[in-house]
Amino acid sequence: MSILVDERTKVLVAGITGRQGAFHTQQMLEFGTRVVCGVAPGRGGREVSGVPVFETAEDAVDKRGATAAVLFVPATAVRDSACEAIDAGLSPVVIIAEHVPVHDAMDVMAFAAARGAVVIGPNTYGICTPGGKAKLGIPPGRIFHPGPVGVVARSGTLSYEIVASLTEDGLGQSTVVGMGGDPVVGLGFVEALKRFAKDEETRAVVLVGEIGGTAEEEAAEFIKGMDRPVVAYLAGATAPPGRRMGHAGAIVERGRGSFQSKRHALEAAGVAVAEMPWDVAPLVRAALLRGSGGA
Amino acid sequence: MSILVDERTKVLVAGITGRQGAFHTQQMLEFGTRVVCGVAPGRGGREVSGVPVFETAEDAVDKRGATAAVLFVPATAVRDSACEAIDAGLSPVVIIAEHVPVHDAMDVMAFAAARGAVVIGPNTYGICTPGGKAKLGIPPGRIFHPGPVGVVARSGTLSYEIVASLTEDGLGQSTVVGMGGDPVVGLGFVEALKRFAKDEETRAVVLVGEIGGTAEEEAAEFIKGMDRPVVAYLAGATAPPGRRMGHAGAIVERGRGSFQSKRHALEAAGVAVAEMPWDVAPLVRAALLRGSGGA
Amino acid sequence: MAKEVLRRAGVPVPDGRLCRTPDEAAAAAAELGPIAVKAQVLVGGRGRAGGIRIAETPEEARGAAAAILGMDLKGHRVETVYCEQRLEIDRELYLAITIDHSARRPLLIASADGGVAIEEVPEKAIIRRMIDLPWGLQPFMARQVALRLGLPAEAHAAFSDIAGRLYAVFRERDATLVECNPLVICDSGRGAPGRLMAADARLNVDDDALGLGRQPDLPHTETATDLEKRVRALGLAFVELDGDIAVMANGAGITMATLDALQSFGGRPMNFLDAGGGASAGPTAEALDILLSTSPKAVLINIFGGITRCDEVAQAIIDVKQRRAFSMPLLVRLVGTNEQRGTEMLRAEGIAAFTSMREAARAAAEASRR
Amino acid sequence: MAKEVLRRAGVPVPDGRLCRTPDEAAAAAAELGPIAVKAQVLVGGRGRAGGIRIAETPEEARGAAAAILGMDLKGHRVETVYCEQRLEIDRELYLAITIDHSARRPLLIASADGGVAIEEVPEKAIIRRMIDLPWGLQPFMARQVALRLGLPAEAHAAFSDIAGRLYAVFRERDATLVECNPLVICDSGRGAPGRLMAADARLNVDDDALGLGRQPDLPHTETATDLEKRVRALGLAFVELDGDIAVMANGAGITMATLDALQSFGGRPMNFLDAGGGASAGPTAEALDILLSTSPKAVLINIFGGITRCDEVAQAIIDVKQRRAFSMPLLVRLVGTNEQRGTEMLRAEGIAAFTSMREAARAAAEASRR
Repeated sequence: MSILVDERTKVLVAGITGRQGAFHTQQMLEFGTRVVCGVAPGRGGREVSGVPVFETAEDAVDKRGATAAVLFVPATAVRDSACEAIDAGLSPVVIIAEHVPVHDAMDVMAFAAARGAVVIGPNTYGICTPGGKAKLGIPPGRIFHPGPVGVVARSGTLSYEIVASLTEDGLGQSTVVGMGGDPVVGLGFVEALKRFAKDEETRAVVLVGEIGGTAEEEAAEFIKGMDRPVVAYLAGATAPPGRRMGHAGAIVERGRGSFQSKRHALEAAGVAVAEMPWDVAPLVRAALLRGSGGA
Repeated sequence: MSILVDERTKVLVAGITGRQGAFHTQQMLEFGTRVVCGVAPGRGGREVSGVPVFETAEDAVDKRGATAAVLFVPATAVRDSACEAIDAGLSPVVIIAEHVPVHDAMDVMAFAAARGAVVIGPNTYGICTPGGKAKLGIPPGRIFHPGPVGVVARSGTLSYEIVASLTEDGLGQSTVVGMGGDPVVGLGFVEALKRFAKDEETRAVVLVGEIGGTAEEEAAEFIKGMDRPVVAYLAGATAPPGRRMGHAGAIVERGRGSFQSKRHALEAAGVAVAEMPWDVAPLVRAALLRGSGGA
Repeated sequence: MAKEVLRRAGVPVPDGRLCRTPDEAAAAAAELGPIAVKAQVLVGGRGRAGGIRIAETPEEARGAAAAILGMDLKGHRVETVYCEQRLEIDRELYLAITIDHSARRPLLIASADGGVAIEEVPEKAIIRRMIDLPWGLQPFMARQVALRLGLPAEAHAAFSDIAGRLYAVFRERDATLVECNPLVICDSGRGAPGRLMAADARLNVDDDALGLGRQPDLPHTETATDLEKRVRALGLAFVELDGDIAVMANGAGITMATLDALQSFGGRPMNFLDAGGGASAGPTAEALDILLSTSPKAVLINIFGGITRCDEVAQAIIDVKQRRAFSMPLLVRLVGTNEQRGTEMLRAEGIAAFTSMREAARAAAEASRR
Repeated sequence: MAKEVLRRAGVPVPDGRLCRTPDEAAAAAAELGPIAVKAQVLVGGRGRAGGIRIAETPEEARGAAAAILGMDLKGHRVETVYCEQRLEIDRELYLAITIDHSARRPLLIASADGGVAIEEVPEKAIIRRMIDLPWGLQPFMARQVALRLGLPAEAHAAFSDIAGRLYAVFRERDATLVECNPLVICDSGRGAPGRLMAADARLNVDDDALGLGRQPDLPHTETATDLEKRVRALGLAFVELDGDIAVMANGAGITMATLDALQSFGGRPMNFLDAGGGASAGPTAEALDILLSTSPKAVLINIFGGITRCDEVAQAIIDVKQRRAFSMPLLVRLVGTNEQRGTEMLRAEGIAAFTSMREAARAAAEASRR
């Protein structure tokens, strides 16, 4: 099992003829992903790594039966491309681009909500169900290994760091999903946790958060009712207030979204909060042991 | 039983302080309708026929718990007033005004669809469940009588004519609903028929249609699967093609929406189509007799 | 008019000049190349009536303008001509945005078979794309249509742009129809990839929006007889028919039903007149006044009053009868508040009064045959 | 700037004049009545620094302008003053439209307690109204807010109008915040029912929209040090801190984690530098170049390469080291494609190379203490 994507997911790649799109299509195929079609307006009829390219998502879905999409289009094209994928009935729709204007992101999320589609991102590395099942996005395939740990994260490379340490420690993953680092993103912690909570294979969840916003506090509320153990790591413990730390969301302002607020909320919900990234794997192992002992 | 409105329906009247609004509030109350509040921006705090007036629908619903709305606002105010009622959670929302711009009507219907609200009208006399249960709109209360016949109609006075003849003939009504004469209206024949088909009290349905549009043809499709008898009257048998007959919808153009097309579609669905308005009541009586004989 | 609205909305339309003299037309041709010289009058069918001529050269343009200017077209003298650039048309498409009444939404309609009326295009050659509100026409939808039209990839962006602008006009102008027919691909021969242009256009605007004054710069366009205009000026719906019984009822549906009933008894209505659901005394009297002026063989009034007071309506009818002293049979069906008093008043004045629509219609049909 | 954008969008703002001389200021006061004379410089806190003076009469305005013009405000010489009409303020309200990140929607915020920072307003005095996209702020919503604010009924329409215009600015200008604080009711004393006016305003625009060139007429406003500006010009996220270890990592989250790790080992980072998830050789070298110019006690580079080739990154680092011939300890953690080759290359050049983030952070903290 897994959440959102698996070996049955048939992937449409938007912007497949671009440099990034073409490169990662090859990477996703090598991972084992069923990339069935690409879209690139003005470039229909070509092939990229053997994947046929269409002018529109509608046409691609008609002819190749895609079920999900990953977008390698530039920030300016995200609004239209994401709405096109949603309108074509695809879900999840993974938006890789960074620097997407926040009003465009809000429009996309409203359109997705109206159509019942799941959007991941923007500004995300994507989503991966290890074991050669499905990778929609750009994370390095070698760091993943199938197993019982669900991972949901706001930041990219930090996810890789923690996933790699889980894998090194023999703790494989059910699905790893990057929410994206922007202030307005589609799938959030709570939506991901809800899905992990229903997934039979997932026996523990790692939440990788950071300062800024209130997503971790909202996650803590949900976790209170979860029966699976959750381990968290939060970046930005030492960040000075009022300075933006890269991500649009990573800023502590007016007392909201501070490290302490998040840590307290999560701990109050029974979450083991790791001090450092390398502390995550041991905490997960301990949680799994307790879980199997108790069950 | 009945559809959409009954003795539990708590009615908000928008535009209650206007001439029409005030007059019909009194009429609706005399009918037995539970008119619980009115809305009139700039006139909050007054009373009309003992009904308290509020500045906004939100405030009125908060304080008086209305469940449905009838709008006596002018055409220019319909878009905002209807969206306000829908946003306040009211349903059905009955729009009496005629001459509502069709783009405004489309906006209202889209907003209602997004919120799951039922809109009746615009350009309708409204909806009435006889027996002093609920009248939202302007039809003369004296013509109604409670009973087993559901009535749904496009045109107003023609409805009155037919309802009065049913009542004279001893055939009471479960609910009588006017769709409205505009090309874009909310509740249509099919939505009304679906509700009548599930209503225990309704044992036969009268459909009052007219030339123009394709609403009657769509109704015929639905009626094929209905187990209750339907009697129809269609106005405009002798109307010349290409001339608009009052209602924006009442025009036969390009062969669409002709009398013959509608009559054939309805008859093919097993509907008894009355030649003249005064033929409706005898046909209903015959259908009810067959129905009770067969059941 | 439609083309001018589209041009202002950024839709490419053929270039042109308004000219009042043959010399100006020649100058326009010198500037624009081959042109069509079109009489500027607000009547249809000007092409067939000789109001449009083609001119390849300035000299031909001068001649064409000289022939058209001063011409009488269906009673209108031609004061100006519009000299419009002729396009080298490679393909003619159809593109329109209208309203799907049953879906309650805007609908884009397109076809690769442009240049003819869309009714004549076979169903399978018509592309339909429903547009969700309030989202509107998104660029990807226009690309889908461009693809289904079989446009070359390099024309997709231009098509998208035009479709987006048409949709904006549709919404901002309260339109019930915005139509480019033909939308042409032209000038492909000149080495360029070809331009898209609205060679002809139509814009129908919602009467209710116009009535509320929302499009003050757009004209009301209606084809109505003088009599129809007079009655409509009272705010009543009116259509002239070719029979001999003047008819008035209150409500569009019941008015149609009254016409149907009359004909079922062998009567021939001479008009449709919907006095409105309210049926108050004032407009009823005014409308009756006008109906009487058309010299019908009989007059049938069918009022099913909701809140109307029948005695007031009866009095209004009586007032008209006394003022105009007419002789043709007047048959009135009157139901509503105080209906008994109303019918009594009418009968006292020798007016045939009924409470049954059936009897009133039958009597009117018979009266017209006398 | 914000007030000018609002004024162009039809939001009432106080009248004012830009003046370059004391005489012009006196003329402005003669025209506008009592005014505030404000130094026109792009620095905050000008009020406390003496850059704003009140003038009741033209003579006072002349004096105030003379005092302010030529003044040095935080390093900026005042060349112009803005003479702004003073309002007879009856009530100060707060009205803003911003983004609710967790709801992914616009949010209207209002309060009857205006004129102070919204953070200082008690929670129960704050009115929040979520706005659904793409529907936007509908008039009835503004009326709800006006009612909850306790505005008099005759001010509801004006409030609705202003709220609608603010929302339009918010959407059209890619704003993250449009704020009127205070929104005032003024001049009630003059017999009129009182006017609503944005006495002061703020407009924050989305950096990403600016970055894509969508608001070409709006300035990028950022408070950054010169060094921050230099690094950000490379497209990298950079913040100066007050420690002594220069830090670079690839990704915002891992960069923050690196700072946290350094401090857990007693190290003091002197910056946050996110070289981006891609971590290609070029920008890495350029950023390292700048970091070295700040004379840190140690440099820590933490690269978890996704698709990055570690040998290329190693070569880029080596090139910088050879070119600049620096002496401070350079500690590099490098993981990714060809990581073994990369670490070998670094070690051959005497650079401390790690594959563990923990060890690298610990070593950097230790190196900075030597």
